[in-house]
Amino acid sequence: MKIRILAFGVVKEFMNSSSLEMDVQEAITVAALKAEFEALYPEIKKLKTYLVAVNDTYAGDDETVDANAEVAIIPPVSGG
Amino acid sequence: MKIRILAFGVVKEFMNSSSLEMDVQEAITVAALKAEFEALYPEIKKLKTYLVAVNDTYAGDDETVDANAEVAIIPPVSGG
Amino acid sequence: MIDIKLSDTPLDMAACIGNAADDACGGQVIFAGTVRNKTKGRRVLRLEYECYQSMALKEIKKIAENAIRLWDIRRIVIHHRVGVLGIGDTAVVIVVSAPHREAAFEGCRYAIETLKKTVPIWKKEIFEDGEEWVSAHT
Amino acid sequence: MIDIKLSDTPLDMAACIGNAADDACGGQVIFAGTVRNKTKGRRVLRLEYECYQSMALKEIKKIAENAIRLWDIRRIVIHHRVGVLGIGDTAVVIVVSAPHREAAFEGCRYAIETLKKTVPIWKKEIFEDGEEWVSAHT
Repeated sequence: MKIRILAFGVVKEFMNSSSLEMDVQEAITVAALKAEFEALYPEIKKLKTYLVAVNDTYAGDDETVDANAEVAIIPPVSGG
Repeated sequence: MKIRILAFGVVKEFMNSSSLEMDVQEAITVAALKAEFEALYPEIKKLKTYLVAVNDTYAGDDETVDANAEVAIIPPVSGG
Repeated sequence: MIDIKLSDTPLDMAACIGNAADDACGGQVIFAGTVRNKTKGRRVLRLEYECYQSMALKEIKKIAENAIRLWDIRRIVIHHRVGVLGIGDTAVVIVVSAPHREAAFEGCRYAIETLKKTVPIWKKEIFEDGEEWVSAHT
Repeated sequence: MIDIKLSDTPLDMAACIGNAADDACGGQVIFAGTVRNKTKGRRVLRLEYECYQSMALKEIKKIAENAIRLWDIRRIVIHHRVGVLGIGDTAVVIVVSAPHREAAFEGCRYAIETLKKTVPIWKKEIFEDGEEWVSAHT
């Protein structure tokens, strides 16, 4: 299935794009998605940490992602 | 010697005046002054507590008061 | 920078905030004390504040100086109102500006807590059915 | 009452304060985060904020709801700026109104601490000699 991944901040910068379409297996877990993303963009491993949000909510590694989900890569936040 | 005592808040109210002239012995201590004031105005003893300021500064019981000092009776403060 | 004031006219919050602006500061914490419509369930009509002016200014100045000494604070503004205040009116504004927010929070809280303990200002609450000097009696 | 906003135009501090006014409240604590002219000694020219808008609003709302649940708070306003900010500009305003000041201080501090940890907003510092996404790298 194809999923759309949103990028922000430093991630958007090294991706050179604010979003990405990735072709992944059905019902992929967040952990597996992170591994595929890291393979595509090794720069992400230089970050202090990063999280994944699914449908506007922080998602744990075991959660699965379906095709309609809005997925976002969340580098360390720095609001305020 | 005569000293002038300033009154505020609840003290001013029960004294019915914002100041008082008291005739006291030379170099009276704050403690002795409080005793004389309490004798004149027993209502002060109903307060939760009260302090004495000499020349704009909180004064301890052992301090002495001279004739030119500005003395004030400070009932519990409630600013803010 | 210290800016202190006792005022018998309404406090100007915007001016207080402006006076504390500082390009080297990343955080500003402001406390505004306002007149509540009720005290322990009794309806308040108004408050009357009075102060021992010379000493109050001296004690407020001490608080501001101590805050700057105790925390990494660059500016502190403390303005207190006196006279008759209605519901919703602002009795005190404290603005603390610091390079980092922790100092601003700590300094601001210290200032209001200490002000309430040491500064010779008194308020009388006027209720529908009586009046009372706050904190005077147990 | 909760009032939250992400804004690409300057924040209106007076409006934030006004929106939090409440006759049942005796204390209002305000935090304003402003752009500092230096970070670790390096001169800052400007900041650029961006956010994941839908999620940021959701996370800010959670903070406001939690603050009201955890403390006796009646109103909370959280406005955050996005876009390009110059030195001295206000990036965030948080106003918390409560019957008593302790809750207002605790709630306001909780709100800014949590916002800095959970809300998907990012800032890039632009220095004279480079730029950096704050907190991104160790």
